[in-house]
Amino acid sequence: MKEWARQKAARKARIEAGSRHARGKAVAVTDLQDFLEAVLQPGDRVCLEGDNQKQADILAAALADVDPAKIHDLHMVQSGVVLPEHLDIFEKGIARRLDYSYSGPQAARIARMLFGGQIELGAVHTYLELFARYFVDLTPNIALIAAVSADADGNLYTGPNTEDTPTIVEATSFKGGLVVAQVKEIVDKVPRVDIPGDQVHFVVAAGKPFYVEPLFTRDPAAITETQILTAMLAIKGLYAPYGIRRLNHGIGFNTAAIELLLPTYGEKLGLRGKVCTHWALNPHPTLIPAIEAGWVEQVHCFGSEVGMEDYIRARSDIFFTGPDGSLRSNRAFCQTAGLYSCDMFIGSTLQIDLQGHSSTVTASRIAGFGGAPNMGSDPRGRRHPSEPWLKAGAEANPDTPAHMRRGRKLVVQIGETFGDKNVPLFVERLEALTLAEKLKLDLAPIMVYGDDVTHIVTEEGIANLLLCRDRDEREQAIRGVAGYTDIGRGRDAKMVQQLRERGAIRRPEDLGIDPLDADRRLLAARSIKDLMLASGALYAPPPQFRNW
Amino acid sequence: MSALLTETEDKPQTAWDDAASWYEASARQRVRSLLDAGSFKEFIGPEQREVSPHLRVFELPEQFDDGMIVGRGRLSGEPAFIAAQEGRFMGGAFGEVHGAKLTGLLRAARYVKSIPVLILFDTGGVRLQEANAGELAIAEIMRALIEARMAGVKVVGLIGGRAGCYGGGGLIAGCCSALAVSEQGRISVSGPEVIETNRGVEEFDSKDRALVWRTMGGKHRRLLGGADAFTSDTIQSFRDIALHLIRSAPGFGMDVLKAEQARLGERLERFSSCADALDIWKAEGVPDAEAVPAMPAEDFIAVANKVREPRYDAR
Amino acid sequence: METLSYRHRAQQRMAGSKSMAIIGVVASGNLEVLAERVLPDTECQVDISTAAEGFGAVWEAVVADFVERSSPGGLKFSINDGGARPDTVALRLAQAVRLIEENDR
Amino acid sequence: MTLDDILASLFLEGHDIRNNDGLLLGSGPLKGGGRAEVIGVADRTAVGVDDAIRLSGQVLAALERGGDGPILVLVDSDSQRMSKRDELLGLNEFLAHLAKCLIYADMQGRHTVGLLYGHTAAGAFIATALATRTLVALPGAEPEVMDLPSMSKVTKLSIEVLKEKAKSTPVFAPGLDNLAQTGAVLATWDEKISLADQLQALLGNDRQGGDQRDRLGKARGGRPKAADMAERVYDLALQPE
Repeated sequence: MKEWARQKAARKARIEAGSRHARGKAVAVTDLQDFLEAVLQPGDRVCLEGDNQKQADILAAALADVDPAKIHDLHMVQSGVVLPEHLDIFEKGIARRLDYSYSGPQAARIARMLFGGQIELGAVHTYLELFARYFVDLTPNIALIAAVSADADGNLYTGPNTEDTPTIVEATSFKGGLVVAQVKEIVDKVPRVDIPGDQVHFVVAAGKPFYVEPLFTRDPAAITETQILTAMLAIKGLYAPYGIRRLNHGIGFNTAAIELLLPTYGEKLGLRGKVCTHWALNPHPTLIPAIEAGWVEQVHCFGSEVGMEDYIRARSDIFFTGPDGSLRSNRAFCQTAGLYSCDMFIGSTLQIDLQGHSSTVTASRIAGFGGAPNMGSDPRGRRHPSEPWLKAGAEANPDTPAHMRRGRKLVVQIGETFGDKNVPLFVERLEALTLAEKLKLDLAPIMVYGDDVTHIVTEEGIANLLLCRDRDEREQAIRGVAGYTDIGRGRDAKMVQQLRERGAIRRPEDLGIDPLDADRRLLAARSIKDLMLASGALYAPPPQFRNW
Repeated sequence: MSALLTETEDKPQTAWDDAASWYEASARQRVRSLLDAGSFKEFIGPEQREVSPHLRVFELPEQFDDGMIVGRGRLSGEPAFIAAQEGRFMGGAFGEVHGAKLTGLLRAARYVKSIPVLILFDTGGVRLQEANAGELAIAEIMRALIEARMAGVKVVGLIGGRAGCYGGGGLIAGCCSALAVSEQGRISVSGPEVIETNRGVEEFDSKDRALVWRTMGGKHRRLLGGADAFTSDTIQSFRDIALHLIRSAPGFGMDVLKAEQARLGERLERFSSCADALDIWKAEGVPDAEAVPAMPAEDFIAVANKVREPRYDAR
Repeated sequence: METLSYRHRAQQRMAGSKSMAIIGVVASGNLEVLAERVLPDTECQVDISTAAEGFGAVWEAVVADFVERSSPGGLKFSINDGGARPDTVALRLAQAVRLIEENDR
Repeated sequence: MTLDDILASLFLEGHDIRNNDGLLLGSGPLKGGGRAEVIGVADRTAVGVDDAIRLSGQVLAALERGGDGPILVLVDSDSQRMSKRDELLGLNEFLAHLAKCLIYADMQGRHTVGLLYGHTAAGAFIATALATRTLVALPGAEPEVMDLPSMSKVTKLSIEVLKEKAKSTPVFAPGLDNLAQTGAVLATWDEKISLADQLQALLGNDRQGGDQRDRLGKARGGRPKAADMAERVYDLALQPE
């Protein structure tokens, strides 16, 4: 007779093996290594929770300590490869195969290990893709997750950094997998139930909070005049004419500058209430002045941000919060929101080629994608209209009848023509291609494909690629805002002039912007302390960002 | 253009200049905005190109004023000599030309007697590439400063720039008739990294920025008596406080030195065993000492004035 | 260190009566520009001393564009550069011109 | 020369100078009559708040006692004491106060003479030896602003490169000769001759008015521009508005 519940039986066996190292659901930190060796099996598909923000750091360290003779050939399926331990397990032979999405701080090491063949790479995903595959062909056998606290039944409170946890648990627990959570402490009653206890099989009280990286904090003190100029161009040349109300921002200084110009420059342009009202965005501290000035109606978040907890709690009209008052974030939902209900994504990148393809990959660093390609793409499944979406669609396809015309999401790349150390933003050939050849990848790691990009903003102006009718025009529009880079100096001056007359290129003077007005005094906050004060002392920045 | 765009003027308002940040301003902007409009006359301006003769040896770019601006102008109608360091050029450090300009200014002030000197500090200390000249320049400035004070000149130091007031700059500041400092302004001899390098991270964690500020920052200096006045970070408030200090600063002589000896001695007696600035503030009776770092300038000034009156006779 | 010098014909004399203006600071990624009204009305010159070597072609392009846009006749610009990016260079040159155009306050 | 040798050679008739944990305090009779007050730092001691205030107290006490004898400042110190506690308590004020007392004493007619007989550096150097009217040194003295390894770290140049550069310019490298060329050190005494005689000769010289160190640095080629710059600013400042 055919067995139809082998997965459940397997989970039962794992729970029994694990229980020998636990008291009820509680596992002591000191027993963690033995525990993991008991519940894991060679070849298991494992999700070790970690993204660009929160980390199940105690579980990661314990996993890196298991005996490779007992536990080996694991297949890691996780959002972030961020902690050193995430790669140590490959070096030690505990894990072999990797499907992931993002690797910020480990970008250089992961590249070396891929070149060295120490990691068998499945694919580099976007967040949504990886989440999707959790439910189709990459379902974890074991999920090692992180929460703030648990009760004796295993009910979990994830606090403001809920992020990936519900998605991982959903996929694992309902498909016969085992869920192990690290928490700071076990309490009598959790402030709110983010993950019901019957989906959680074991809990480790780590005695300290899980690690969170303040990735979305940008110090206004570091914003340059050129970044202010690009921000002015974006506000006056894109936000205003398209009337962008629903949007997502990247994490760079250019978009931080936009956030800080809304209450000053944006106010003077009379844009309050007309743009930037609804966001899919982490709680950026640089958004505080705009929120306080009444620009923002609501914000849904992928994750939280260190130090913003009290501010969010006090602004529940703006943020999504639980009955306990703290933020409820959810990466899968917010990514979906960013993809389907935002009319604009704007962010910066490291390299853009002549067709507008962009990549953050350099030959020696593989940072992965995270959610940027989800945000920075036009969702073909979208059906609801909005003014900016329709306007962009009309610019792209003026000849298609209106009722049959798809709209377009605005996907904007913003940056200075030269980056750090005078490295040009614009290149003839992306280093991502070199990398793909070296690693024999089927796909080059392109962050945003050129056909999704609608605009490129630099200090020299805005290129509107929607108005470009062919490859040549597209190339010249890009050269036309590429400044003094080799790409920029290689422009066809006459063609650039024609594009400018058509509005496919708009210079600061075409928009009535004097570059000399790009002054730091335009920033609504010029320091982290200004942000703290603007928040009514509710924002508590992390120590490395303080200067008081 | 879109219908969404209303016809508003979008040039930055010049009225913001009053609220312009001292910390963010260049040395030239500080000088121009601090003094009465149009009154500044520079001595040996950048067009003279009197650059450092030593930076070339190190393949380093020069600045036409060597990071030190000196001249005269008017403050509320009254004449004033002024010197300002550019904290972003070589960290505002003292080199040969940089220092000599201030020396010359102080020597002139001593001769004139009646015109006060404002020193807008913004310095990491001695410029290493010309370390001997810089060290000596500081010694010469200190002597010229004290001689000027003996002659009756008020010398007021203003501290609130990016580089703070470190190394020999801290010693010169300690010679001034009076000092005003903002929160951002740090006064110290050894910098955080120097202490950490020499004594280890257990002694001083230079990356703990809250620690750096509460040990060396403007609020602590004001509460300790190392600065006479605390000011918010606007050029206007620095101007106001400079005017006040020129009027209230003491002369110089044996009485002042004896009073300073007593003031510093008393400080050692009271706070010698304090391990942290917080302990000092608590010992001084600051209510809610933990709240001091985050406190807005106005609130802090009120607290500081209650706890410790400035002692103008002991510097 | 590298020194560069460019001389151009200018369309017209730069407006204003100021004889000198200075803007910027020599720091990493920044520069100072000293503008002096010392040349005949139809000439202008830009002298550069830079810490970043090998960017001659970029400087030449930045200066040529600047002269075309601003027509700074009669002005000599002296630049001390700490490795600024071209956009910063262009911004400082434009700021220097605006300063020297201003009437004395 | 050891400290005892130096003191014996300076004060032939004996003295009451004591070494208190690295601080020298006392006085001694001069060969030509009168007494010299002596303060100083010995044994390469770092100068912190506690040290500085004792030294300044001694200077002030000497002034209160009156008289017109010189004040001798003997220096073999470390740099300023680099610690959290010293900075917390306002080391800059203590060092400045010490310098002020010395400068003031000199202006009151008490010739201040620095004698650099060992090491000194940075803030301690400024607050002691460099705050005197006349600074002399003994052979082997090692004044420095910053040591070459630290300088190498900051300038990102190798020690070899720095040493090479030091040959062409005295302006940055540590050492007595380099400091002397910039005008900081007036003269290096001869160890073989009685220090008392050399001190007497120095005190007997007419004291020129004003701080002469920048002119000395120019004459010796170590500081080509300082004296002229100061003088030009001085002249400009004295012109009518």
